[in-house]
Amino acid sequence: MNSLIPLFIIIPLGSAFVMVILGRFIKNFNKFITPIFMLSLVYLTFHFIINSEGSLIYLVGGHEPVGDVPIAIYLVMDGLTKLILLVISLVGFLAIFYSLSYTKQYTAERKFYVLFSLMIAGMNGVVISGDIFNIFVFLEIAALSSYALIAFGVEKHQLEASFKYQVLGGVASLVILFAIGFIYWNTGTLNIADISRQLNVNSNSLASVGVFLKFISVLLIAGFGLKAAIFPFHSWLPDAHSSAPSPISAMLSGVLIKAVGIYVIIRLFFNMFPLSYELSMTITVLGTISMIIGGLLAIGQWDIKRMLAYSSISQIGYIVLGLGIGMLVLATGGDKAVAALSITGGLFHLLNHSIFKGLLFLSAGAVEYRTGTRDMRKMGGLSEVLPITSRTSLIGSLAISGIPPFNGFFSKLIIIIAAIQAQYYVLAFLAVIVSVITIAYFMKLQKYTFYNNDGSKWKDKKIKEVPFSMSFSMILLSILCVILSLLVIPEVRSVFLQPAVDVLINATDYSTNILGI
Amino acid sequence: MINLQYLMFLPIGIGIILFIIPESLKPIKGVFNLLVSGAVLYFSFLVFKMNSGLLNMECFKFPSVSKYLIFNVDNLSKLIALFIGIFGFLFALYSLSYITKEKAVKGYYSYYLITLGAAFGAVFSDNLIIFIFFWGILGLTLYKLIKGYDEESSSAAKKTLVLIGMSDSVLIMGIGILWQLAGSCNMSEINIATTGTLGIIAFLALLVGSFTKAGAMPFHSWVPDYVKKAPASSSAFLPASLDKLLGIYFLVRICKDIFQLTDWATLMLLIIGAVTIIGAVMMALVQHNYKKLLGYHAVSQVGYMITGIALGSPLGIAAGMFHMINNALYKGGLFLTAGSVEKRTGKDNLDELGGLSKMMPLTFFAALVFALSISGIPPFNGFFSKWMIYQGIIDFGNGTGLANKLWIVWLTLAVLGSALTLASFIKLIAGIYLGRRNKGLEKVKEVSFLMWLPQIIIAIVCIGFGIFAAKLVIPYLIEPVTGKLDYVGIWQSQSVSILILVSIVVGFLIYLYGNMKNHRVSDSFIGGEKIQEETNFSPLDFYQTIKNFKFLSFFYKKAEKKWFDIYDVFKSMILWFNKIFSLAHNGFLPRYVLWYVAGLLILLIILIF
Amino acid sequence: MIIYLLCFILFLVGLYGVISKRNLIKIIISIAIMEYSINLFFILIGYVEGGTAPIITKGFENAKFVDPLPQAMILTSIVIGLATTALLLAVAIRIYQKYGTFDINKIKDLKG
Amino acid sequence: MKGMTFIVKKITQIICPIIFMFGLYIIVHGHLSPGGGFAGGVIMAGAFILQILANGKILPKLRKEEEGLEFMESAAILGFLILAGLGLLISGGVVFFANFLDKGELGKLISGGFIPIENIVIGAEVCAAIATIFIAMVVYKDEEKK
Repeated sequence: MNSLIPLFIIIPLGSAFVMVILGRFIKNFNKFITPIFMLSLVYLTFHFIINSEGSLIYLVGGHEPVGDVPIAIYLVMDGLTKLILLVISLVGFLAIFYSLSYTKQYTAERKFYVLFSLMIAGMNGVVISGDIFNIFVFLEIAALSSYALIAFGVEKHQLEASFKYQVLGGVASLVILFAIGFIYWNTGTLNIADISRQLNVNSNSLASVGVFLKFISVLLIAGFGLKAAIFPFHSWLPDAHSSAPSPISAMLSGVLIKAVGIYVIIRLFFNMFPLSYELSMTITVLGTISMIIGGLLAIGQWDIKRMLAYSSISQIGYIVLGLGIGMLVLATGGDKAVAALSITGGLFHLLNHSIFKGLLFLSAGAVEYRTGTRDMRKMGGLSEVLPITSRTSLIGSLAISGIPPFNGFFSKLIIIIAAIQAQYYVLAFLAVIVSVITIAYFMKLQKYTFYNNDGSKWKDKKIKEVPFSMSFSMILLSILCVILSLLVIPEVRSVFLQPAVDVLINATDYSTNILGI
Repeated sequence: MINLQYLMFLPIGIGIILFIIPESLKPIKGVFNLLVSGAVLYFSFLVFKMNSGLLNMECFKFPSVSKYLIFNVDNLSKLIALFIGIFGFLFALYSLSYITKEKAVKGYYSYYLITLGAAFGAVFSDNLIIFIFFWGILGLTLYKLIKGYDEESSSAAKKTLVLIGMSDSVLIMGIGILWQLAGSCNMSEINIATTGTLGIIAFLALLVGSFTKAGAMPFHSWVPDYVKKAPASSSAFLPASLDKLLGIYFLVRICKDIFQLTDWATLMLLIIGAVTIIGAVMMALVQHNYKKLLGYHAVSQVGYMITGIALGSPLGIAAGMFHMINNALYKGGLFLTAGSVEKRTGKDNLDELGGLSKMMPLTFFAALVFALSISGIPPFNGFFSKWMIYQGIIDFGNGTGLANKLWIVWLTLAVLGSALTLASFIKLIAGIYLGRRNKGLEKVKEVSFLMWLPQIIIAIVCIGFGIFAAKLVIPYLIEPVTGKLDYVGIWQSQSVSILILVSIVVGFLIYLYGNMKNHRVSDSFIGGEKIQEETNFSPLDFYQTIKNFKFLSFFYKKAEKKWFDIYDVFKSMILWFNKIFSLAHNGFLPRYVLWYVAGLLILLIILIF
Repeated sequence: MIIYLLCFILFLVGLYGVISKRNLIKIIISIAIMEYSINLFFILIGYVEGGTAPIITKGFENAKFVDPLPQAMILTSIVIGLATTALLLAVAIRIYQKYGTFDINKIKDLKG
Repeated sequence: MKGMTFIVKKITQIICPIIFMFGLYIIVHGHLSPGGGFAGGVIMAGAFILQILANGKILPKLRKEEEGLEFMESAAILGFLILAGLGLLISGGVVFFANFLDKGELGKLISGGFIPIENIVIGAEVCAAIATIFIAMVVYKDEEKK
């Protein structure tokens, strides 16, 4: 038991409510405290990544298992958790640092930071919890605060987007709850490890009957698929992510859909359910379709943030494709090395995507902050007046398009090669096509936003570069875009990515590790 | 070994450091650039002298990376590297005084040096993963070496990166399949036949990569657009010389080392080569923008190289490679002269130019040499390499396959292409340098020393390569790569050159003799009227008729509608899909919920029943 | 079994409401109905035939209790539902301020 | 908005303390009988809401009330976290949410360790939260009229 584990929930949750109380009396208290606690989370994450190995377990309340039955709420810290926590805290820190200047336009600035902290608490909770019902509860905390954050500017479109997201998200949450009810009904436990054991060991109980399993799985795919914006559950994302305040868009697209969507899906389908070919195929196919549809929809957009939002759908599809191929290979008993390669690609792309999509949304926010519009047709020539923003945005675009030496290139490379090695040639081909489409629409973004004319329109308006806190975050993220490509080196990868991959590859070891049986 | 590392990482490192120096200190950056490219040239000479072999580089503390860092120093890569070094230096010299304009590209010198280093990396790397890494960086720098200051230039930049990125993605897939098939991704260890679906796909994917870089049809369409708007030094540096060197280098690797060509592959390559020669040159004939004209020629010449390499015989490959080197020389030179003209006149349309030969004699001389070289006039280098290609095709006709039996077709098309090239270069030379001077060109001066020097050097090299081709150039440069060559025909380039020289001297003497008699000089008699501006025909008008020729006009019209541009074809297809999907997202919440429920039900139905 | 089915039908009623109703408030109510059906379902799965409330008092230490865990979960889910509904209503009121209508047909500015 | 009729006001006056007391009772007996923090808190909030409905709203006062409630809510949650954290401290920095108090005798009011205290905190939090939500909506509605 490592007593630092619950800090991931305590720190953001506690700070959120401290901020409500003290922020009222001390000016700029919230702005001061939020980056600090995010930084402490970054530190904690690195502490765990570097100093710990294997799965750490924390029993809340200290209730030891009675016989075989785990009764405490389990907090689990294994490789996969660490990776997602890294994503959350890193992007979260930079997004909040960016917000310091960005939120000056809002009257209720204080509450922004409170909601943000709650969202972080929710995501950390989802990732760290080893208990399916707690995942649901934390997911709702994260989702509720994100609903509120999307509507934070109380503008027309923000409200509309928030409402749509809430209705769809509400339905999805209920579907998830329904599935949890079924799981509890049939296995009598909520602990993921214990459920996994029940499904694998007691193979002749009702719980492991194929139809039942598939039913639950479909419900869970539909529920968490909506949070992850997988086709056909993606329809809320372009509205919500494009309307939200930009740092929040960065958090939603960069982190939230992964922490509460992708992470839970892979955690449940690798570690909880016995791997099955049909389900893996379903997930892979859904990922592929959303990859294509997202790309095709993004290319026609003129709203800069809406294009980025559709691109998120497409890139999520990429991630799911990588992970899904790994799942397929494992399910069909193929070569574990190929599965590892594929999962590495998927997780690597997940990490990369959070960085560059965060960067792109922040850059788009900077453009909007200075020009007051999101329509690319009204921009052009901005590279003359916003040099830093234009460069960071270019780096983000190149990284997401998979141009070396940026990180996106390597994850794309790994995914495509893994798809070929697993002999899913069609999927590899589709991934190639989508990567071409990705380049096309990001070049469109670059062209219409930053080039296309000599920018005299903006020079006349005396537009300046964005304030320090905004440019700092963007520069740091663009540096990360380059540095993260070092993760392709196996020695570096073994610290950051390999533990996460191992958790997924040795899928059935999860329950034995957690329960110790 | 250490030279090799310098070659790759010195320019890249300095290039990154140059980002820090502010843009206002451009001359200093230029000098740095020149020094580094000079050093690189020196190192490339050293590497050229090195023994061949595979080198394995150590990468700090990462043994697993060192496994991939294998560099193949063989005669082919050494040759290419030497020329990259030469061109890098010459164009750096030219850039020094060329890149001072207002519209100069930001970070030009940084990207220039990164390009140089990445090009060496791509040439030497044996491992395909490392290769694609460097290869991709070249696409990025290509994008950054053009400045998007208006609609057209930003479109060109966008199109370029999209097409290059497309080829890179396809290349990744090809490399993946190769890895799967051969179990290794070291070029030196792979040798598979182009049979079986996977082998064919891998072959085609690799070809796409090489063709897009080199600018062969149907992936050529970025070249004319790019060169039209990019600074001339960028055009000369990348699309005209380095991209050709690299693209054809990779094609040679594909055809010679990685794959064993089968009949259909040869046939396909020959068809692509022939189509590229003719198609691009036909487009070039009707251009009015001289940079775009040069761009189409840059495409057209690739056809010869592909044809040569497709033949598969040592002679063919040697011809292709020699043509590649020659092409890089004269095409790079042509872009430099174009840049000089543009810098001095500020115009890029042939209709607005003319009669510059008196004001810019050195540029004119260089341009003339390059134009004659590219048109394949003896004794210039272009002639010799084309002659070698014809030899190769004739030799190829002895074979038994379908492609071999069609040798006469390839030969005809190649010769026809050469003739058309000459036709279009007469237009260029006449349009810019000869003919009547247009208004507003009175104050044009010769360009500065730094700019004409590289042009003249390249022009002299062109002549030298032509004259001493068989004796010196081929044996020292090409034959180490391909092995000893047997020519079918005989071409004594020195004696022919002497004959030509003698005839030129004699002709000049006759001209002088004619001029010595004092003729009465007066205007031609045209019915007593004064000469009007309109009566002076522009040489360009002759070319208008081509466009209106019945059979060809069909193709030209389609080309204007961008039917042959793979980029625009796919763009309209994808936008069509986009429109359909966009209509589905109509913002109506109940519909979205319905999708959700429908998706859930469909999944249930598929999985459970 | 029939009671589970009824519970499921309640869920479908809510879903029908979300899909077919055009009024924002009605949509919110439909979501609430779905929520209650799920809550009901949870209570049902925790039920043990002849069980009593799971409160250990004197004399009932070893009685037959219904499963307390679903009840705890329900309590949580009710709280979450409360928060969701409150936020939805707040946003709905704001939407009414901006768009001047509760009709979902007219609230579709974001599309494409 | 004016309040309702005199009868309603009077009855509310009488009934509200009783409702409030009932809520408190439920909270305090949370570990012994059905109910607990959440249910009791809602009932207590009901008393507040009833007051506002009957007596009408005076906006400035309500806003102040809202701020106070917000404070109370956050303080309650912090209290909850601190209680949990105290468990962490007392158990030697190991167990979060450790029940560090004496568990007492079964069925007595003072038993169950720190569960009753947590219940009280939760009750305060829920009461404050629901009242806040209600007041917030009332304030919204009024803003709209302006």
